[in-house]
Amino acid sequence: MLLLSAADVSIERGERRLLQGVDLSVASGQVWQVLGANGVGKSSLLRALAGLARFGVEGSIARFEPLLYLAHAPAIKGALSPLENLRCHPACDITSSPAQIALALEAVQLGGFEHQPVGSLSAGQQRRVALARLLLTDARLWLLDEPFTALDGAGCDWLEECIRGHVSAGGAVIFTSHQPSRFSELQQDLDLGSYAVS
Amino acid sequence: MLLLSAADVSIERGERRLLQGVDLSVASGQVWQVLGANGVGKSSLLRALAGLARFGVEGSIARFEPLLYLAHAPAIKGALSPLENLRCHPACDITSSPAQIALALEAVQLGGFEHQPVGSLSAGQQRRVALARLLLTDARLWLLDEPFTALDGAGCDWLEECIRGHVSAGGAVIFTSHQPSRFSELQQDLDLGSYAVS
Amino acid sequence: MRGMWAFIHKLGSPPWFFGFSGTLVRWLLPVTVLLLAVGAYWGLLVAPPDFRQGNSYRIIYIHVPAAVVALAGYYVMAIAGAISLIWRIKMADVAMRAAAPVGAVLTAVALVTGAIWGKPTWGAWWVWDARITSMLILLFLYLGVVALFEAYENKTAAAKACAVLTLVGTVNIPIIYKSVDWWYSLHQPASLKFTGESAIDASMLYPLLVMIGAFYLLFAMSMLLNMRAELLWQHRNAHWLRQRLDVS
Amino acid sequence: MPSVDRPSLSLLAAFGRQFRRHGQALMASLTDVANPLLFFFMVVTLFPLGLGPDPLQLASMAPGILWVVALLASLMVSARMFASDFEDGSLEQMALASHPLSVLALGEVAAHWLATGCLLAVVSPVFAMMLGLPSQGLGVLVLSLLLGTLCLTLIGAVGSALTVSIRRGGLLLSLLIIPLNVPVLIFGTAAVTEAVMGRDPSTWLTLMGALAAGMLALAPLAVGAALRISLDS
Amino acid sequence: MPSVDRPSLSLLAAFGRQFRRHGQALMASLTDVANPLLFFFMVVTLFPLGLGPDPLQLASMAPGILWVVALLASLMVSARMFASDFEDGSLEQMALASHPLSVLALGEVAAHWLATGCLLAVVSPVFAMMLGLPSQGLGVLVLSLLLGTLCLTLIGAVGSALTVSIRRGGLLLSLLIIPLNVPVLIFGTAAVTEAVMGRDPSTWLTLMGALAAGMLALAPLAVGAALRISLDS
Ligand code: HEM
Ligand SMILES: Nc1ncnc2c1ncn2[C@@H]1O[C@H](COP(=O)(O)OP(=O)(O)OP(=O)(O)O)[C@@H](O)[C@H]1O
Ligand SMILES: Nc1ncnc2c1ncn2[C@@H]1O[C@H](COP(=O)(O)OP(=O)(O)OP(=O)(O)O)[C@@H](O)[C@H]1O
Ligand SMILES: [Mg+2]
Ligand SMILES: [Mg+2]
Repeated sequence: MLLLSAADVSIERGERRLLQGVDLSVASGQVWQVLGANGVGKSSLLRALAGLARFGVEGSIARFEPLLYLAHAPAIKGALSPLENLRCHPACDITSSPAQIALALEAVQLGGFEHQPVGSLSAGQQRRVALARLLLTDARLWLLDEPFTALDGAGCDWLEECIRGHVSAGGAVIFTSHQPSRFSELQQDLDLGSYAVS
Repeated sequence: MLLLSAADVSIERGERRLLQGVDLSVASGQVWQVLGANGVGKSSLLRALAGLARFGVEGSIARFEPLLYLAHAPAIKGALSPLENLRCHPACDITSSPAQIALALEAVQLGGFEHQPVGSLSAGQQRRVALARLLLTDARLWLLDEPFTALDGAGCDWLEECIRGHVSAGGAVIFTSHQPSRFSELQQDLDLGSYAVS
Repeated sequence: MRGMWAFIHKLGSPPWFFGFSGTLVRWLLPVTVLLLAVGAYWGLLVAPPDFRQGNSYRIIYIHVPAAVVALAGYYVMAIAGAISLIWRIKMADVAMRAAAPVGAVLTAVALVTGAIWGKPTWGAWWVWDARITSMLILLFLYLGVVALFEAYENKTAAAKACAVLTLVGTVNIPIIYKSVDWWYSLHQPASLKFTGESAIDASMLYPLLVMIGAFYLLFAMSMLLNMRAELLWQHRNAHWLRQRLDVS
Repeated sequence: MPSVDRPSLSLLAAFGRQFRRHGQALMASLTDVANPLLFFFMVVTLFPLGLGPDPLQLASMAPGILWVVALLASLMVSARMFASDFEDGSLEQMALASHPLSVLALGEVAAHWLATGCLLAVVSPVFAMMLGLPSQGLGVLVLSLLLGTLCLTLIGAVGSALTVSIRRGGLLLSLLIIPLNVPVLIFGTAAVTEAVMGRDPSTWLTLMGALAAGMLALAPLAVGAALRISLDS
Repeated sequence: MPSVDRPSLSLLAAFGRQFRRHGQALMASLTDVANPLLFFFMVVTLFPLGLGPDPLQLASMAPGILWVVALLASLMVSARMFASDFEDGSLEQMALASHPLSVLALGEVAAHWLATGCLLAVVSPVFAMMLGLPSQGLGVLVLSLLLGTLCLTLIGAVGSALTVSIRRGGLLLSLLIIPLNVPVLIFGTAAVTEAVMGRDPSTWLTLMGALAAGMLALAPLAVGAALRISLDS
């Protein structure tokens, strides 16, 4: 099943055209890694695919909603605990009970930190709070902007497993990362270098 | 020459003891990578080594000052341009002229972005603004908390070169990273797992 | 002189202080209760009614002691704060932390009893008199210290922050009080007089003095008890405390 | 493409979550409820210190003083109402939710209003009595503050939504809010003054009620649209 | 261990850099500069609305009104004086600089004062004339506001430094600093009132000058100490 299709997308930011003629169609069961140097426009493309950017975006984008989008900024409030943060997530897509949320936090190795303000957790732990949402959502299309950032080895392995599980259940994932590819057999690459406007 | 020596350091945060009995001495020419899982206390240790944390830190730490410390938070103002940010860096250790700063920005591939507000740069580009400081300081001891985050391949290579150059000129670097080690022959590892208080 | 330094040094050691304060409280408690009982009985039942205000004046036996001790309390707190910052004695942190809520409560008591008293005597709950206003400001100063301490998660940092605040406050307090006095005298005096013209009669004064003494002791005792509670919490894992609690 | 069928949050529940999220962030502990109260208390104290302690003069100024304090509180709050949501990426997530952005934003606005305007209105009789406002004005004061701070918060939310992404030049947009705030202040002080003088304040209260109702209908839409524009710039 | 010998920034240059950094960041977000002014403007227009347009009464209260409003405006500004520095890690870097933290912080405070208090003092005659303050009070008003807002900003800086690391501490700041601001308010209104009445305001101005000088000596130390504590919590 096609979950996202983008045709001839071009992106402009701050009077400068970044990308031109990007074509992409993502079917369920696929993992796409968006590649490219710093500043080439990966995050801008992801925002456009999620439907957050309209000004400066041309071309046609159709997507299967609801989707899950995880940006550089994790949408997590430092003053709230992990439990509260997930319970009242601003995307309003988590319908799980507190017990289920606590289980998800357990899964990302945050057992025991459920009630501590997120602001006093370590960088990787904060990232894990944001990622725990992956276990609680039922969105089929995931757009993840550098999800492996700040995670330790075990955390990266967990995320890899999580993504593999999601696509094998019929979902699809588009993610950006500067690290070497992890999903060799599943994965398809979208190298933005070839669409960049110099 | 010894640039940092820490003996029997223990660290407590939020009523919880994280690390105990950490010993470390760093001489010029050395590169130390601090290893450990998320939340083990790497950033807390770096802050203590830099002299930023006193409450909850026990043991003796002596360091060669001035040092350069780069935290998770990059100390960069989004409303200012890269040039302005480096010109008036809060650590006040950059005495270079604007032309030299522009050269450093060129070296981190930010030529052309000197006058754009940093807030509108990409994640990796913002990181590069913070890293450009490495080219402008004359501190001999560098404490870098996950400096490779958000950098693309070329950026990581540049940073590796930069660190190699620094230690071969008699400096020393302590850094944290979850990525595989890059300085195999030079590098020494400090695995905090063995000092962690369970 | 050396004896005094030795004493101060001992005061700074938690185990010694814990024992010392325990003995002190054991002695203070009966004396305070006795004084309070005597003062209350004397003031509320024995002393004659005021010829103009009738029995309503008897509230001074709470109002005045509370006000007087609340003012003195700030200086205790400020001195503790200064010691904590300058000589870095941890016990001073504990003392400062212990004084603030007691002082705040006493100030609040003075304000509330004053307001209750003001309604029958002045016909208003509140007037903007210099002394009353400065009492209100004192309440804010106390509450500031309490709130700042509560707001910090790290209690060592909290104590240091409060010490900085009280120190800045101490430098300012004389200025604040003087300025409020000037503020009042700059404008026309209010039509209501704060203190009665007639000098207070001895039969009313003595019980008042007893009550003031009792409130001083009450303040000291509350502070000591607060300090002991804080020490118990801080050193809940310490060896000396375990030992002491097992013994007693 | 069509949306998948799933058991989803009702609109009201989504509003409630947003309200809770922000409410919790605002006042997770008791100190945080006490803080706005103390703030009002202290600011009210400043006026007699500045204007002199004459009771008659103070009483005549009381409505104006209380309204200024309400305005200040709403201004302080709305200055950063959506700022932290914008910075930490929450706003993007709200925009992606399947519920209208305006409803979610209204949840936050409601939490803000409860913590400031509503609270101020409820405790305002204490301050009014300290300033010597005649007691026949108290009821109208509370009512007008309830309605008025609702308007102020909603207007502030629109302004905040418009300016949240702007690094340079928020001046123009802030200027747009002022003309909207002035009627609230005029109606509010007029109502209280009339009541104190023993006249019927219902005209002013009705006007204010109408304003609040209009704002309640209009402002969420404006906030939603403004937030989308801000996200997209 | 000893410090390495190198050509380093003079203390004054370091102060200047901090000043520039913050001044630029402030100017870049014009709202921060405009808001106190706008607030001032709104409140000053509100008072005639709330008090009735009697010019004599207004004129007699003008000093008090202007001073209270100046105090509130400075409160709004100091609420976030070091907040962004704390969040983005600049404060840590300042603490590591080889120059005293208090001097660097003073650079920021100076930028803040110029952008708000000083600006307010300079434009205050316009507002004073709107309220009908007799013209013989204008000079003293400006002078007292210049000195007074300096005190207010310095006290605000201490409060801001103490509360910057507190996650839920928005209004706590006002609790800490308003009581300390009382003398400034009283001296300021007294000076202007005396001048308007044709008497000599120099006693009050001297007092205020002494206060400002004392603050200038004391506050930077307190700010430095408080910032270090905040960083360490
Ligand atoms: C909320 C209102 C009030 C406050 C905050 C207040 C505050 C104070 C304070 C601080 C003192 C101690 C002064 C010192 O030790 O120098 C005091 C003493 C006293 N107050 Fe009040 N007061 C209030 C209302 C009243 C009222 C309504 C009365 C009676 C009409 C009153 C009568 C007295 C008397 C007789 C003293 C004894 C000390 C003296 O005469 O100076 N107070 N009050
Ligand atoms: N202010 C605080 N209050 C309470 N606990 C804290 C505070 N700051 C940090 N911690 C705890 O200290 C631990 C170590 O944090 P630190 O940031 O040093 O980890 P780290 O090793 O750098 O992890 P990461 O790889 O995720 O960056 C974490 O478990 C965190 O919860
Ligand atoms: N608001 C804006 N105004 C002007 N230019 C912008 C704005 N936002 C982004 N840009 C520019 O768009 C380009 C692409 O940014 P984007 O964040 O998409 O890069 P990226 O590929 O995600 O890089 P990274 O790997 O560093 O995350 C950058 O050069 C940046 O300067
Ligand atoms: Mg990116
Ligand atoms: Mg870390």
